[in-house]
Amino acid sequence: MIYIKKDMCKGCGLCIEFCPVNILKFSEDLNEKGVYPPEVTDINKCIECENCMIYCPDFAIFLEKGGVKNEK
Amino acid sequence: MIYIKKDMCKGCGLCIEFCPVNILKFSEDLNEKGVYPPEVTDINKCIECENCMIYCPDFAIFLEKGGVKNEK
Amino acid sequence: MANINIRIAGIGGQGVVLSGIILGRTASVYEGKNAVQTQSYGSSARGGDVCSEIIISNKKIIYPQVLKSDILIALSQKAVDKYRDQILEGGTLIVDKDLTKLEFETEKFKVYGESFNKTAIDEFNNKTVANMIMLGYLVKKTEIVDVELLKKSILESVPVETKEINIKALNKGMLLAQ
Amino acid sequence: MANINIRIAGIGGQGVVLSGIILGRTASVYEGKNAVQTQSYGSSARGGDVCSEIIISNKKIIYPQVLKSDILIALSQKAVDKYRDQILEGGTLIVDKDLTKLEFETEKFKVYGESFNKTAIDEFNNKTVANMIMLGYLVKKTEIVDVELLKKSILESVPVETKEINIKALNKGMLLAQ
Amino acid sequence: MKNNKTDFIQGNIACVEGAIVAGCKFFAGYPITPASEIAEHMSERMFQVNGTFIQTEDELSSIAAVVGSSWAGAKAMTATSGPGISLMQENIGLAIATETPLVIVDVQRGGPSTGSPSISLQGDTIQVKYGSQGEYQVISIAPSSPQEMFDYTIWAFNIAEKFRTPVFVMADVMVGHMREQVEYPEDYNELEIFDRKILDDPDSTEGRFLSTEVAPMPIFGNGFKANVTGSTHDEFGWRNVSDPKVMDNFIKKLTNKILNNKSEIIRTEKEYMEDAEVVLLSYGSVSRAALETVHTAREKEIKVGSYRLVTVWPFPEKEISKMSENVEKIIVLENNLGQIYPYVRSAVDGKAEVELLSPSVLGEFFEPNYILNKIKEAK
Amino acid sequence: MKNNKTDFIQGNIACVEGAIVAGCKFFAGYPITPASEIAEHMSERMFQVNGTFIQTEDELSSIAAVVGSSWAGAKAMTATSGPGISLMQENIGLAIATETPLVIVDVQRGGPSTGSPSISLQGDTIQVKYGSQGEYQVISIAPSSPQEMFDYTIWAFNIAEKFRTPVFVMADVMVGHMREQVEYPEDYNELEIFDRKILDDPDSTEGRFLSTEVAPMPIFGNGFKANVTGSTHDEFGWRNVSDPKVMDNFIKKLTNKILNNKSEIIRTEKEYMEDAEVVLLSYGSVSRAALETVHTAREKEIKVGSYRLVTVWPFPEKEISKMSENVEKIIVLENNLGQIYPYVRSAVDGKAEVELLSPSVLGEFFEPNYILNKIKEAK
Amino acid sequence: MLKDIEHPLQKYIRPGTNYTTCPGCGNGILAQSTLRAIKNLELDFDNIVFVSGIGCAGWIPSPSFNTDVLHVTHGRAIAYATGVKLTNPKLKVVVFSGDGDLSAIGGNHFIHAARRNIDLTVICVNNRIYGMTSGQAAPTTPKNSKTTTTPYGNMENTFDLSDLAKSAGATFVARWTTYHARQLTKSIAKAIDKKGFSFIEAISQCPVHYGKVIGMRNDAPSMMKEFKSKSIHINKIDSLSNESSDDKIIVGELVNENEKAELTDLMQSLRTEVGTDG
Amino acid sequence: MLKDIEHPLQKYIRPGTNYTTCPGCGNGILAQSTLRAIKNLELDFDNIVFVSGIGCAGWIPSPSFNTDVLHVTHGRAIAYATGVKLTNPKLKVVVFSGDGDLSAIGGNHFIHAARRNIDLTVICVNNRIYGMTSGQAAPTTPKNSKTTTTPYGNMENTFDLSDLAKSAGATFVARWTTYHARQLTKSIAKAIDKKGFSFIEAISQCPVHYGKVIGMRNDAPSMMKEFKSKSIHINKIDSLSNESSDDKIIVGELVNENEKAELTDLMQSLRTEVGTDG
Ligand SMILES: Cc1ncc(C[n+]2csc(CCOP(=O)(O)OP(=O)(O)O)c2C)c(N)n1
Ligand SMILES: Cc1ncc(C[n+]2csc(CCOP(=O)(O)OP(=O)(O)O)c2C)c(N)n1
Ligand code: SF4
Ligand code: SF4
Ligand code: SF4
Ligand code: SF4
Ligand code: SF4
Ligand code: SF4
Ligand SMILES: [Mg+2]
Ligand SMILES: [Mg+2]
Repeated sequence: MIYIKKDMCKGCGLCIEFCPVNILKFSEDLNEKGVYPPEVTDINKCIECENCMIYCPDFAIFLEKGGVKNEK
Repeated sequence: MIYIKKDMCKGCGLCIEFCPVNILKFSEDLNEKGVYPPEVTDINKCIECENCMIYCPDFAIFLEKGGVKNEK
Repeated sequence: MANINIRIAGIGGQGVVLSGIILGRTASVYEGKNAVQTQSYGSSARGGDVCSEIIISNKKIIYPQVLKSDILIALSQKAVDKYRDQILEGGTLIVDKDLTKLEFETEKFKVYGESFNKTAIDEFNNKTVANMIMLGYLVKKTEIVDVELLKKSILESVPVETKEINIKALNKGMLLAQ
Repeated sequence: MANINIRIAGIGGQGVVLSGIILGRTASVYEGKNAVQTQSYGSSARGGDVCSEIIISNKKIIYPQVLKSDILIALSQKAVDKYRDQILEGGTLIVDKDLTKLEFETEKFKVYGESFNKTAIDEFNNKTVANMIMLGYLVKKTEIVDVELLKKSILESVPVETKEINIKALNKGMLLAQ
Repeated sequence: MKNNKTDFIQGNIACVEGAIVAGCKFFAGYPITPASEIAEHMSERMFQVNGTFIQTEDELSSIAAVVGSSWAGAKAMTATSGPGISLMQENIGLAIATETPLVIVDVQRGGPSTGSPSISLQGDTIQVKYGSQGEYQVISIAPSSPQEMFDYTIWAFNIAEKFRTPVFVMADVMVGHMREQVEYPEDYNELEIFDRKILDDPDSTEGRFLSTEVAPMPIFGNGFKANVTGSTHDEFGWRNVSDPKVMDNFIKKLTNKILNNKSEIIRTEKEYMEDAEVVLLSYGSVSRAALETVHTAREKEIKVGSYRLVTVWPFPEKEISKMSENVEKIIVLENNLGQIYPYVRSAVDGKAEVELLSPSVLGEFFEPNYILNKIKEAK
Repeated sequence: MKNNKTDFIQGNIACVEGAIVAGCKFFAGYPITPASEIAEHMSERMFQVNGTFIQTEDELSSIAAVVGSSWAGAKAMTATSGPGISLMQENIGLAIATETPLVIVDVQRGGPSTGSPSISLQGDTIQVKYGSQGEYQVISIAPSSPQEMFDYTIWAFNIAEKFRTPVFVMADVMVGHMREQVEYPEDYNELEIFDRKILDDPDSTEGRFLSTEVAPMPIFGNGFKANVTGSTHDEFGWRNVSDPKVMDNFIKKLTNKILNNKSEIIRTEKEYMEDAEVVLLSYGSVSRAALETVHTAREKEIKVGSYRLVTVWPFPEKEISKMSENVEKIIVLENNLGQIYPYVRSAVDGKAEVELLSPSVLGEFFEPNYILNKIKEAK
Repeated sequence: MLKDIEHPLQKYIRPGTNYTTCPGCGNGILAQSTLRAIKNLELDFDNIVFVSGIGCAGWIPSPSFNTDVLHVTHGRAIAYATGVKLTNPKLKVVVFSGDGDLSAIGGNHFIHAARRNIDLTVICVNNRIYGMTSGQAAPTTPKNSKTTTTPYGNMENTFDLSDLAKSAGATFVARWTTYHARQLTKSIAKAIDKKGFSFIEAISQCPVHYGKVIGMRNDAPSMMKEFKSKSIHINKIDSLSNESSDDKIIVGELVNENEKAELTDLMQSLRTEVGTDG
Repeated sequence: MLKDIEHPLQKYIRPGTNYTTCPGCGNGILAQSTLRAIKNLELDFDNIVFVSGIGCAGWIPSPSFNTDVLHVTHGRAIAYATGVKLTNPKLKVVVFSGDGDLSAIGGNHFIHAARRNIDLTVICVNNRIYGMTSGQAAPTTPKNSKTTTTPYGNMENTFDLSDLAKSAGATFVARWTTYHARQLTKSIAKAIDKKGFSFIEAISQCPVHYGKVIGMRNDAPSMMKEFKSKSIHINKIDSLSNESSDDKIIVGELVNENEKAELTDLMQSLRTEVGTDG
């Protein structure tokens, strides 16, 4: 499960850059901060490597192993 | 020539210690500072090594090469 | 107007201060008026609140700070909430409509909303030109400074490699104001 | 005397300050009087002028500094020159006779001269006990403190390994005063 | 006879012994004339009393370590002279801003700059009040004897703990190096020793800073999750550096914590003031010369009184104002060129004549006759 | 139309340009809000004018390097904010003791401690006068606009050179960051630029220090064999740290060099003072609020005048005393809790009522109405 | 936001914290790495005190870490931390410092703490620039870089902070970049666990200011990719000699010494020995 | 005293100088070594500026050297010297510093000047103690020594100053003792001559205070004999690794690097390049 706290995201793109399976991309809706937070394209490809979580400077994206979910 | 400015001497004994031919010893008269400055015992033995001058912290003893003299 | 008080408020990184400087420079150096620009902010470059205040006047300006403003440009919700009560009767409020919600109605002053930040990202792929879009919009709506002199002033204030994009953004803002 | 003012003056390294402390401690801690000791000096341990002042009194001492002294112990020429005019009528001047020249005569106060420094070097091979020789001489001549209590006080003030030599030096000083 | 309760010691040594009686468990310092004896004696004593001594790399670190120690729960102190105070200024500001109880002993020497390390001057009187940036208050005490170095160091710790703030003990060469008998307390248990109020419950909603009643201190290692910063902050330590209102509250609470408690902090000593026409106003070592002069003057039936500031800061403005109503002239005696003089004159506000008297030679101890002549001039 | 002689720049930038016009060839500094723009602009400008810029490891080194530079013959300067001033205190003392001409710009921010870097406070007013140990005098100037940052930086260098002493330019966030048009001089050759008097002959028997007439400076590398020390010294630089008479001479000469020349140094600005009953006394950025208020009040026919201290130190005691004779009330406006207020009150000595007015929220710029209400209360 | 779904490190975050770092700043990555190390060590968070100075790096623990934090003056964090540690040696004391904070204004405290071998963990966020004050050169800024105070290019040489720590006496030294977040977590855990002066040099990105210097303004991903490509592990090179070359970032655990006595231990022995009324 | 018979270095001495050092203090030997170096180099004394801080070592040039001397605050001599040198690069600038002055309170300026490779010659009189303030421990005091602030023995480790200078970037480093007065003279001459940051560590005797610590109170001859017996030349050992061992004093020229650009040179080039109205 990937959780994304959209309004905490600052849109730096690090999670997107370092996802080894390229399943993160910027979403289409501006958040409170005026940036586009990421969204998961195909959660089934997630290998739960934790990169997105580890490299997110804003504690905005994280995972619980074993499933999928988007969360505002 | 060894020159000794007796009243500048503080009686540390470094010149005496480091004279390789042991021709310096404390004299018998207190100087202004209340210490016994060195005197030359046998100037003829002086090898003009300059140790006494170089090691004197108080610029109180020095030599001009080529002779002997005691100086207050 | 003999004396125009402008307040531009938002958060760090939106170019609030630079906008104020450019306006002040245009009015003073290029239009020969008197101008003073002051600012207040939290910690720089780190998303805190920023407010830039400009007074433009034909007379010598003694008191340098804006108390009530003729124009408020608010680029965050906080900015709206904090400063809208200090808009003068008959004044103007301009907001970035994607970053603010205007939950009030008023006849006291005019209200305009536009997408400065979103337009900058979507059309210029560069957040940092939002302030130029805003400036374009502002001068078109209020005519507080001459557009051509404003452009001169912008060209003087931004790095060489960004001149073009800034002027384009300014033009875009003017377009949006039509 | 209800109030004794003592001034010990010389140069750094002569143990001037310690002598003063020992006198003060003897008078206050051991004899139950009031005592205050102050000092003035140039840079420490570096041959500058030093002066130690002691007031011993049966009353509470308010003013802590010696203005005119009952006793002056002068261990350098400068000390003689600087302080001899501040000796009280009927007072005492004690000098190290090898380190000073007394080019004056007076009936105002008593004058004693002795070889403290030279004795220390020649007989104890240790310059630093000159002050103990001086103290022995001083108490013998002036009886300002009790000799036995003075010895106690010395034993308390000096490092263990030097106790013996210090007491010997004190005795030597007393001998010289006879 | 030797009495265990009496000793003949230097002011600096008495200061250390006082600190230990007060419960001091941490000393960080850097040697400097004329304060070095404090560090030296501390280096021996601290470990004996289960405390800590460290000689730091410089004075900036000394005061920093003292602040850190205080937050870790110890009564902590440093000692230095003017040059060290100068170097400590920035971190003194932090101690004030974070409301850290600690004691700083300043054994003043002559200057500006390196000056004359072994000559007394009351040159740091205002420095300790205003030397760090911004607006704040401090407490300073000026002892005049080894006995007072002992007693007032205890007291300094007490008020530091009570008001959670740095307290200065302002000695000088004269007092620091003077040796005189010191009477130790008969019964240590009867001494009033004050310990800081510590937050008792981590979940308490009570403020931890900025109370004029003095907030309880969330010392480290107790689960208080203390949020301590020298930036402008609120009652819980949350930093807010952009809102002037938060800064206003920050500064005013910090200063009012001292100013509202002036009556508890301020001490003055009056002698022969009842009918005094001329007043000698002094502090620190100089007070002994003032007092001696008053005694001499009274013998000559001159109506002179001594008004001594035992605490110099916070400034006893009201007390001096009141006192000035009944006197003709106040002579401010300072071994400097008049540092508290304008503050006295401001307090008096024209109600009496106020004159400054510095020693004829700065750094020399005032001679009673010199003061007496000034008094006679006045009469 | 663009006029080459007018620019719309920040106070901080104007300060740099003023320094360069004054002949500044050396800048050492360390970044700090709200003064960093000075260092940044200097880093670009200095090498263009054959000068030197260095960013030092800290503020202690900045001021030290500036002193060294001045002795090597350059007009030199540093700029910082309160925390940096705190760190510089010890070396500022040395600059004073060695009579080193230099300029220190303090762009004041809110505090104590780290405080609020972007909020104005006149919190360092006394700090720059008394922050270093011992007894001394300084000169400080408080500009209120970018134009004055330009003009007064030039002037600061002039008096620094003239009196061989550090001069402070006391800006704050308001003035340092404010942008306004600055008119550059029409003709630079007509500007008065003062250079220090340099010893002309190595063998001269003239003193090199401690003259109230300002001794010629034996700058380095000219065979003057300068003997420069921060220890107590005599007219030739010879150190003497044991004789109080030498210290007395040292301190008094240093202070009298400034105090005897007060009339040349002090500047005040008076508006509507002729018939003023109430006076707004202010300095620095606050003066603009005072002046605005006076204008408003005069429109309402209230007899208010503005008395501005352009120089704050040395303190214009006599001027204020004299001024106070003709007025009823002086309201001291300070963006702090009253730092010069006691000095004003001391100078007035009861001849008029003196009241302090701080902003209702410290750090906020005084509102004219708020001041006006206070004036009305007074009337 | 549902209450029950929380970041796994949420419990270490002070409630009410508001992250004001710039987008893509490495500081957040380092915050996480540190908290993860503490989580892995299973340490009681209440027994750790964080001390930091002024600079963006100082804001990593303060106020956001939900334990005791002491946020002090610029450059002095180690000096304050020394007082905390000496007074209560049972506390783990961790210092966060910017490269300017640590090595410019604070350089002296750094070398002296290392010399004393006092049990502190010092984490230096080396972003090679003064971030907080907007992009001035630091002692770590590469030569020739154009910053706001080196408009013509930096003329000064660069400190190798890890080497300095070593030479001053540190007993544990590791260098990593934010790209090595996992290795950092391990080294930080080791450093905290180890008794003695431990130093972690974390090369980090300041996309706003240093990004501008190297032509990667606001581009954190590129900066981190560069960290990746430039890093070389200590075990893969022959000597430490070219450590400070601009091209390569030598990463790994550079020092790990176990012989030297630690200061608070020595003091404790002394107290036991000479204590009279403690 | 006859006027015509003078100490060969007399012309370098400020007339009126009064030597207030203690008997046997090494400082006088170092004064001579330095003046002899300058004599040998045939330098114009007026083109040399000496800067020193507070401490006995600071009194070596001030006031006694008869040229420009600047005697500043404790620990800051290098910072002042930096301002002098940058402003007039034609001057030779020599700093005299005590070990406490240089490495305790002044440690930061020391490492930064070395890093910058600014053309200064820094001579540190390492007597392993605070002499002027009467015998407190310094960062150079050997472990376990009993001084006035380490009555139970020094618990702190010792800085190897030469190593620190090297690691910070110094381009010339030499260590000798007062016993090596002749070698000192040569190294000082080299250091002054060389462009860049040069560091001379002169191990010296303080018979009054350090003499007491090692049981040789007031006994300069014994202290210097010990220097002789403990010294070992760098060329005679395999590695620098045990350099800081208490037993041996490694002497010799430890660093002599010629590659690094010097700061005032770089600045001069820049001025030529960008100067507009200079
Ligand atoms: C005494 C003092 N000088 C200067 C400053 C201004 N200042 C704040 S942070 C900083 C440097 C920040 O750089 P660094 O330590 O590398 O931290 P970063 O922001 O890059 O994480 C400076 C110079 C200050 N706060 N205090
Ligand atoms: C700011 C400051 N702190 C402390 C002192 C006191 N002080 C003078 S010299 C000195 C240390 C001397 O030791 P060192 O530098 O080794 O020189 P030495 O006397 O041994 O040659 C100290 C601590 C001072 N003058 N200034
Ligand atoms: S856990 Fe790894 S694979 Fe899954 S989304 Fe995050 S970065 Fe991609
Ligand atoms: S790394 Fe975090 S802040 Fe950056 S884009 Fe992804 S979720 Fe947003
Ligand atoms: S020159 Fe050499 S041999 Fe001659 S007296 Fe001096 S030390 Fe002895
Ligand atoms: S070395 Fe110099 S001071 Fe020492 S005894 Fe010989 S002459 Fe005297
Ligand atoms: S300025 Fe740089 S270091 Fe500071 S928060 Fe922003 S990106 Fe991070
Ligand atoms: S105290 Fe030591 S270093 Fe200082 S002069 Fe005396 S012997 Fe030399
Ligand atoms: Mg940084
Ligand atoms: Mg030393």
